[in-house]
Amino acid sequence: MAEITTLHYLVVAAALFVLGVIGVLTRRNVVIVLMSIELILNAVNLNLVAFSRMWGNLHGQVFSVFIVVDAAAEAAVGLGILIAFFRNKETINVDEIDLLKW
Amino acid sequence: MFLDHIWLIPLFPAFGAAMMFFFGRRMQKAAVSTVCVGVVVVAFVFACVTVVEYTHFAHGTGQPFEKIVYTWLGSGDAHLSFLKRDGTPAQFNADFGFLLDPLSVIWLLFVTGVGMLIHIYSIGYMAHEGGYYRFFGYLNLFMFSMLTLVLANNYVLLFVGWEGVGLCSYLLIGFYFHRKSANDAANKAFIVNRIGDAGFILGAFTLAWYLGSFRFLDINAAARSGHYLIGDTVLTAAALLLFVGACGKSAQIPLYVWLPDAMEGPTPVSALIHAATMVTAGVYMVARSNAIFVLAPTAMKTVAIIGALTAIFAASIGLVQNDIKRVLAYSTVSQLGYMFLALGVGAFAAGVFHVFTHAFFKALLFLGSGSVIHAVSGEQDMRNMGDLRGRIPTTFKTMFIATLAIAGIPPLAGFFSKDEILWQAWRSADGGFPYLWLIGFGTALMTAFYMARLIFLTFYGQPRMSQEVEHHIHESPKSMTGPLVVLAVCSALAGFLGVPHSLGGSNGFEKFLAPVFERGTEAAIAATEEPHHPAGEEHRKLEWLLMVLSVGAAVVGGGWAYRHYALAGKDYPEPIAVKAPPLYTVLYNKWFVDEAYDYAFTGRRKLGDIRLGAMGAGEASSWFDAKIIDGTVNGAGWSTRAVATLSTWWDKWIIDGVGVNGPAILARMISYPTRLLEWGLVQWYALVMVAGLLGFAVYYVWK
Amino acid sequence: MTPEMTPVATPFFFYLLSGLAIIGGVLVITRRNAVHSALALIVTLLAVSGLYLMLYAPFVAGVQIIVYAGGIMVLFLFVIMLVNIERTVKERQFNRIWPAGVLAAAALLGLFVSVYVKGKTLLSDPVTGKPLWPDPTISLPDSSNTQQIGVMLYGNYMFAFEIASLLLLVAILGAVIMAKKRI
Amino acid sequence: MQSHILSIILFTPLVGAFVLLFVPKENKDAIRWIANIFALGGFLISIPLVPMFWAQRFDATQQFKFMEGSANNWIPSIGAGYVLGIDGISFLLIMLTTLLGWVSILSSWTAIESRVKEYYVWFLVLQTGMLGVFMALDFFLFFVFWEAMLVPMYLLIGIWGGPNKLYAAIKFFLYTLLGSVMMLLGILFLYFHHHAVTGIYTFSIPELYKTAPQIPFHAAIWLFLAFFLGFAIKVPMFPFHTWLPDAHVEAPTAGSVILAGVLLKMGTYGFVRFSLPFFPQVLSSTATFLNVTTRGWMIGISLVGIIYGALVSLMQKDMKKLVAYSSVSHLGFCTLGIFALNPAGLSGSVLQQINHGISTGALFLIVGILYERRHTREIAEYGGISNVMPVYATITMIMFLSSMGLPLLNGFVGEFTILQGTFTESWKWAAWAAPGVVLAAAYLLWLYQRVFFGTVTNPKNEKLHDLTLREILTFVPLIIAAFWIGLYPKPFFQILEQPVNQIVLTVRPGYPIPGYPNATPAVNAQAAPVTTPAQIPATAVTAPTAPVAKPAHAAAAAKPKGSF
Amino acid sequence: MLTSFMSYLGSQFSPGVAGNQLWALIYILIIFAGVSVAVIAMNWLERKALAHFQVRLGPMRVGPHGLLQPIADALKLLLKEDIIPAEADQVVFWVAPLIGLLAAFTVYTVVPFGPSQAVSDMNIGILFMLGVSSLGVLGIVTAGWASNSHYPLIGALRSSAQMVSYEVAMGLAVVSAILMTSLNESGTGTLSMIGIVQAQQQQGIWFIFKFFPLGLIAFVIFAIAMVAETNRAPFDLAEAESELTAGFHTEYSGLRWSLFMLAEYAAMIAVSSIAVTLWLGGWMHPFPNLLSAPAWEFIFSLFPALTFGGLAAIAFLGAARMPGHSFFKIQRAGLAVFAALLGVLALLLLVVAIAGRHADTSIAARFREGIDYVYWFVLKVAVFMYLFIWYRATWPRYRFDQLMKVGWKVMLPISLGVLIVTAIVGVLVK
Repeated sequence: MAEITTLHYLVVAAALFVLGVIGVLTRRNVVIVLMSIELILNAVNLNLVAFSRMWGNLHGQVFSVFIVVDAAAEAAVGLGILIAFFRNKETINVDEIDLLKW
Repeated sequence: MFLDHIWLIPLFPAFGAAMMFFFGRRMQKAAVSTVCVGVVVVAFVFACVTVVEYTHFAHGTGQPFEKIVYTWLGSGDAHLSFLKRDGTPAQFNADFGFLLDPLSVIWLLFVTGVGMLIHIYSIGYMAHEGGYYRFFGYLNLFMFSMLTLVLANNYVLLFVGWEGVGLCSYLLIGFYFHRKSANDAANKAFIVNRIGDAGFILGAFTLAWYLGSFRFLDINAAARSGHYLIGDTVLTAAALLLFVGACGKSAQIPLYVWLPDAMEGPTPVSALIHAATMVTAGVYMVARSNAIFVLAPTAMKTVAIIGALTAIFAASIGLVQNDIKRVLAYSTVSQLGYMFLALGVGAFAAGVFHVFTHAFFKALLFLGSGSVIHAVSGEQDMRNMGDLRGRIPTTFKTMFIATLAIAGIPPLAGFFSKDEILWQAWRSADGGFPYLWLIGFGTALMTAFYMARLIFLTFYGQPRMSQEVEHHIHESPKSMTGPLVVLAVCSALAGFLGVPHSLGGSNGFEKFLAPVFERGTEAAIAATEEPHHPAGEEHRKLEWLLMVLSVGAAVVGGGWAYRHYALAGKDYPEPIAVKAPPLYTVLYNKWFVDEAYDYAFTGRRKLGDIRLGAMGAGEASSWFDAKIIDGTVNGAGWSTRAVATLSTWWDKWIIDGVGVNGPAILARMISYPTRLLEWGLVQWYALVMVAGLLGFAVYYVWK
Repeated sequence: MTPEMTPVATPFFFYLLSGLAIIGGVLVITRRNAVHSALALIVTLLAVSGLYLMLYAPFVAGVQIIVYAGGIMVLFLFVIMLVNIERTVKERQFNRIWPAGVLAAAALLGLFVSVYVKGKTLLSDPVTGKPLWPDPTISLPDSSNTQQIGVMLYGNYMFAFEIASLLLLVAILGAVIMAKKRI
Repeated sequence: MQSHILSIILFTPLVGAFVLLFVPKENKDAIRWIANIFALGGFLISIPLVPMFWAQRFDATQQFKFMEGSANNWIPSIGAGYVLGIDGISFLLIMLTTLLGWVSILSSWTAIESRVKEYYVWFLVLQTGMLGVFMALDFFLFFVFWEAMLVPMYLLIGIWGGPNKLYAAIKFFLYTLLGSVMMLLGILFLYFHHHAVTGIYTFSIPELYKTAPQIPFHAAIWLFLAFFLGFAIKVPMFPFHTWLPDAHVEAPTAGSVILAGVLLKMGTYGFVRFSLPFFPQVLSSTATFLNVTTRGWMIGISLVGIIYGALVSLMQKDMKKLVAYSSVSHLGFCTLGIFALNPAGLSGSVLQQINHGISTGALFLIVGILYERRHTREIAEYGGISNVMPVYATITMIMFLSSMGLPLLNGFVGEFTILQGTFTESWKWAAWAAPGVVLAAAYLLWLYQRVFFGTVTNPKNEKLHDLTLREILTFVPLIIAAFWIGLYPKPFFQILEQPVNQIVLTVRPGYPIPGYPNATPAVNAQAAPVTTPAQIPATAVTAPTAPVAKPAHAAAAAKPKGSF
Repeated sequence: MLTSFMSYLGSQFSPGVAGNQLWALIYILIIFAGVSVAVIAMNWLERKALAHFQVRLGPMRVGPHGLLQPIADALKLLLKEDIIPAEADQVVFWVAPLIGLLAAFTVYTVVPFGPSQAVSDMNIGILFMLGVSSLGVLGIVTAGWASNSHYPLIGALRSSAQMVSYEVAMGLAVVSAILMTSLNESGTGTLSMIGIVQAQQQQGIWFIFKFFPLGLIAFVIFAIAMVAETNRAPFDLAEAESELTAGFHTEYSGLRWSLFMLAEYAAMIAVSSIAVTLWLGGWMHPFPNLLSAPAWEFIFSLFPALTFGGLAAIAFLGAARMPGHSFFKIQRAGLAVFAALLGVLALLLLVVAIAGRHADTSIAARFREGIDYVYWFVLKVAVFMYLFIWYRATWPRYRFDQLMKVGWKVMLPISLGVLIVTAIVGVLVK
């Protein structure tokens, strides 16, 4: 097998990213949408770490740590909202969540 | 050995007071008496031994003995200093130090001695009163303060005793604290004393500022060094300020008003504090500062005039009072006036001698009156007494001796001291009109009259008390009559300590005190004559003449009183009231001085609608504070709020209304069609976002 | 480290892990049942963590496992169980605009591919034309990776770090308040 | 060598507050115990400072002892540092603070029933703030503590106060804030001036000491006024005092104690620590406003404060208000002593601050005890209390006497020293202050008479119980301190000697103090000694100790107008 | 392969670090086998110990003193019908126990039985351990959910909530121990498990006694959190029979159930290993700084032999005291054989200890060292295991809200406080 270069990682990341985007844009289930967002974030993380490896410094890794923090916060708040919403509306479908529509 | 531990003398009574403070409530009356009287007896014995030792120490030179216990005020080295008037630094220092010289020896002896007798008397007198331990605790505290006062070696420590006796006087006058009049009297005593104290402390400051020390020995040395002229302005001011203090403590015009009211306290207190010891503190202090006073003739003259005026003024009031203790109180004020008269004319020794004799007979009179009051079940009004001489014989006999003494009948104590003062007053006029002597002479006349009136109204005439009271009359217990007898003996014999030269005596008293009153070089040169030179033959004749005159006055006064009161029945007439009713009213109301003070200084009485004096000023200040100063503060607050309200309105309608909401309304109208794009699916928005991102990226990658 | 160590980061592992990751990703967005999606996501995450290890980023890998797999995914599973309703499984899984979504994603993929094709030179040494990495001259000492990241976090990125902690705090409070029945 | 004792003392109360945060608020007794333990601990921890300081009390080589931290170590970019250090003046005030902090926390055991936890937390925070003010040697730090102290006090008054508490609290807060803002402006001016002179930005007080006196008079006078406003409101001096009665009347007992005992001292402390050494040029200038010099104005309003405060308190119907106004009077003495600008006046002033803390603190406790039993402070409601509460009456009497300046109790020592110092500057000032002493006796004794003497007229007063052991315990340290200072003030004078002389020499170079090297003879006009009427002969008589020919004549001849 | 096999012998490094996959595999096998045996032994020990706590005898029939009982149990479980509920989510139900088991066993890759007696020495060792052990939650959650039944679901929620909660306090306690590793000249701390033990070795003190009582407090917190983390008594409310009918594994039976049990016991050993590593000096013998003379080394190296000798003696005593009835004949023989085996083992260990008594690089010395390391480590872990049983026999069970309250309101603040104070003290000490 050929040597693994940065591009390989980038491609994997791109694939994960696109999968995430598809999930976000098409799924009705909010939980899965949120999971897709996690996918997107992971893709970005992968990119960052790969570049960090490429340039031989750690900035990318530090950033990826921040992104993990961000992901945790996002998941917590998002799921919190979801639970609050579910308690009121008995649904977790995205297209039924449109209370703030103008 | 005892001399070195002189500081223990005040500490004995202080120990008693502390015992009462901590344990008094739980102690039996007998224990209280044992402790409190015991410590005073110990103090007296200690004092006697100390004095004996002192005489050995001084060898008749009057050399002062000083014992410094510790540095009280000041940092104990030379670094905390103040600037003297001449710009040189002086150490800020006041020690807990004790000074023993002939002057303090005299005070030490009679304070402890008379104090001891009065303590013993109190055991009987207070036996049935509540607050027994409190009373004795206060008495002990008083003894402590008084001893500190007379033994202090500097003005500041003297001030400690000075304020201390004031405090104890306050506490003891207010002993019956549930009686409003007692409390008022106590407050009055303390506050009036405080005025004097303020003067005193300023005087002390002046001395320190001028001479660089608070210590008597330093000050005396400086004053006698000859650096300062007679009539030195600063020293005159200092002397006058000190005299203000003396006025307060020794009840001179204009600060005498507290003393008559002080009779609200228990009778032993009146005897101890308001006759024998505390009120003589002023005399002591002036005598102690004699080196300053001789350099300030103006101050001396003031002292003499105030003394003379007080003497006759108080005597005039005493003529018509009906309360037995009040008569004695005014008598005390009057006698104190005598003493200041003596001091003012430069006869310090004579003044001190009068203090000494007065201590015995006035204490005796008060204690006797206490015994009388005790006998007639607490009645104090002489109009309700009479014919007691057979029923309480010991009291009668002792009081009679005291009356003779105070009236100046030879050879009792009062005769010698009073005539010495009158003689010195005559001499001070130095050929001019002897108005001081004249006033003194008039006072002597009045003294004899009111004292005789007291005796006759009390012990002679017909019984005027109610049946029930009459039934209860009894002689006082031994613990009360014992001190009376001792004091009577002293009153009779004390005068022989200072028999003047003119009567063939040696005037040992004056000789003993001479080192204290020795004059400095400057003053000695300036003095027109040496007061202690043996009198010439002419003088002697004059002196005899004056003696005869004053004895005559005493006899006349007494006789006059005999005529009017000896047979007084119920509703007897007051001679003055009969002959000059307006004068009687004025005298009876004590020249309306209290009322005038209430109007002018305290403000307790309103003049119409206006309140003057301290309370008036207080009310005015309160009004000023609440309305003007606080009003300004609140006004600032209100105006801020008003401006704020205005700004709020402006903000709400103009800024927000026109400036902000206007464009918003406009935007809302414009935006209506655009809104249709947003149809509520989150993912649609995300899709738009992705599309935008794509467009953006495409533009950048392939631009 | 000893010189005799042999590289673990072989292409085989790379393809294995990336394959797992992508398969997991696909499963995430296609499963009807959210729990299955979550399990698939866990697989993806673990695989990505493995990729991090291959990239000599052990700390990030550890964090990935602890935070993502151990924390966030448990949270997801919790929520899924809390909002577990039979209805959603049987309902339509995709929204009305799903073709547009897929299209957009495809466009995105196209964009990426074209960018990679276009920018491949950027990843290579301009002189030799060899890829910049793996380059023996640039290597990370992985023994103290954690410490270095710590130093950077508390050094250069101190402010960001503090902000992140604040963000977490806000998120905690927000989540608690949001999820509490009665505040 | 850096010893951390100051930091330890400073933060002990804060640690207590922090610990209290973790105690459930229902657990009131535990909270009280913990707060008391930490307050007592704060006091006990400060006790080792006494021997440590005592050993160095004469050490003139360093102005501030126990220095901690260094300049600019906190926020280097603006030159702020965490610097602590004390001299004799702050040492005494710190000891007072820790003592009163303990006493007042002990006294609130039964007085506070609602929001116990918050109360104690705020109280302990307040304690740290106060200690910080006395310790800080950096203006930034000082200001932080100065302001940090306002908030807890505001809350103490505003939450646990009396019926009109909100008004009082807001008034207190805004009024003091006004002063502190002015002071902040002054601080910033000094800060930028220091930069202009040396090129260094620093808030360090010892550094600013060096540059501030170089500020030209026309600017310095405004700075002086800015600082003056800040401190005068805090003291409070005469026209700025109206927040004090309100705050005192509404504050809870312990709050009043701390307010009177410590907070007011911040103003006087500020004068001593800042106004005097920073602006000698203002105090020594002969420039006048309305024909009175700056120093004359200071003295004047102090005197007005003394008399005025005494007069107003004479007429109060509310006990607490009476005591509050008496504080105005007493603090008038303190400022009088400060602006006498000589060793006796200054050390007397500091001593009087301590005394005031002890005796007025005790007076507020006394009022608080009656208030707790009867929930009224109207004097007319009482009468004959000594029949039912003899121990209480005795203690009250002692504290009243201490407050009115009876010798052998603390008040006398302070007042005497102040008056002595003032007198040597000008007899008139002392003469004007003297009526204050008389009036003090008048209002206190009158109050005592109305409350304690007589028979019990109000039936509600018949069942009052006497002091409990805890209440007696709150008074014991104060009484001991009162007698100590009254009987043996020498240690206090020794502690104060060095800083006071140093300040006097800073303000009046050339002031002759034995044992202290005089500053260089006055060359420039600014450094000339303060000329008061009383001092003119000082220059006229050059060699007073060597009388050549009747120097008394010379002294008399040199009599200036305005003197005798 | 053989060279690879041989080349590792005498190496100072763990196989993972040395890059020797073969030895790594060998180690993995040894550890897997060892842990499994330990779990089985634990099973027997728990039943016996609990029985004796309750003054019963416990299993007595299968083998001498029931020694063979666990084997019988295992056989029973293997042969039991594997029931999968009809309504269950088949795949997830199947996968769940595997997740748990995987998580529990993966941890052992970094457990340092000795400086080189570990599968690998990751530089993020402790992080890895915490991370992987936290994956165990997933198994529980999925198991509970997949059962599609109420009790398992609630039990799973409770268990996992409990584990997640206590993980926080646990992590913070761990961090305070990690902080202590950085107290050397260069100030470099480490996350490596081996590094942590070596740090204790360098500082000459077990971290439990470091900054007394800070280390002790952190350790106690960890020890409590550890029990909660493994859902053991007194925190076993989510899976106790009397609470939620066995919680998440209610619907499991047979082999799958036994996998859960295996995972649970393995996790217990794993967390105990963490505790031992972080606070109790890992492989170090007691009083490392005081008793470090060669003579002491030798004495300590005799301990393994003595232990096994003691066990052999006990077993022998048991055999001797067995009733003389012919019914016990086989059992007596079995026990005697067992005792003999233990005795032989003890003898072997003694030989090794004496042969390797000189601290040179000979294989015998290294072998002796290795045995010492593993012995001490395992001994400490065994103490913890016994403590687990002891807790279970002694303490009453918590209620769920109490449990959460303790976790969040007591343990978390204390561990945070300990962390802060440790940091401050550490900085001050430096």
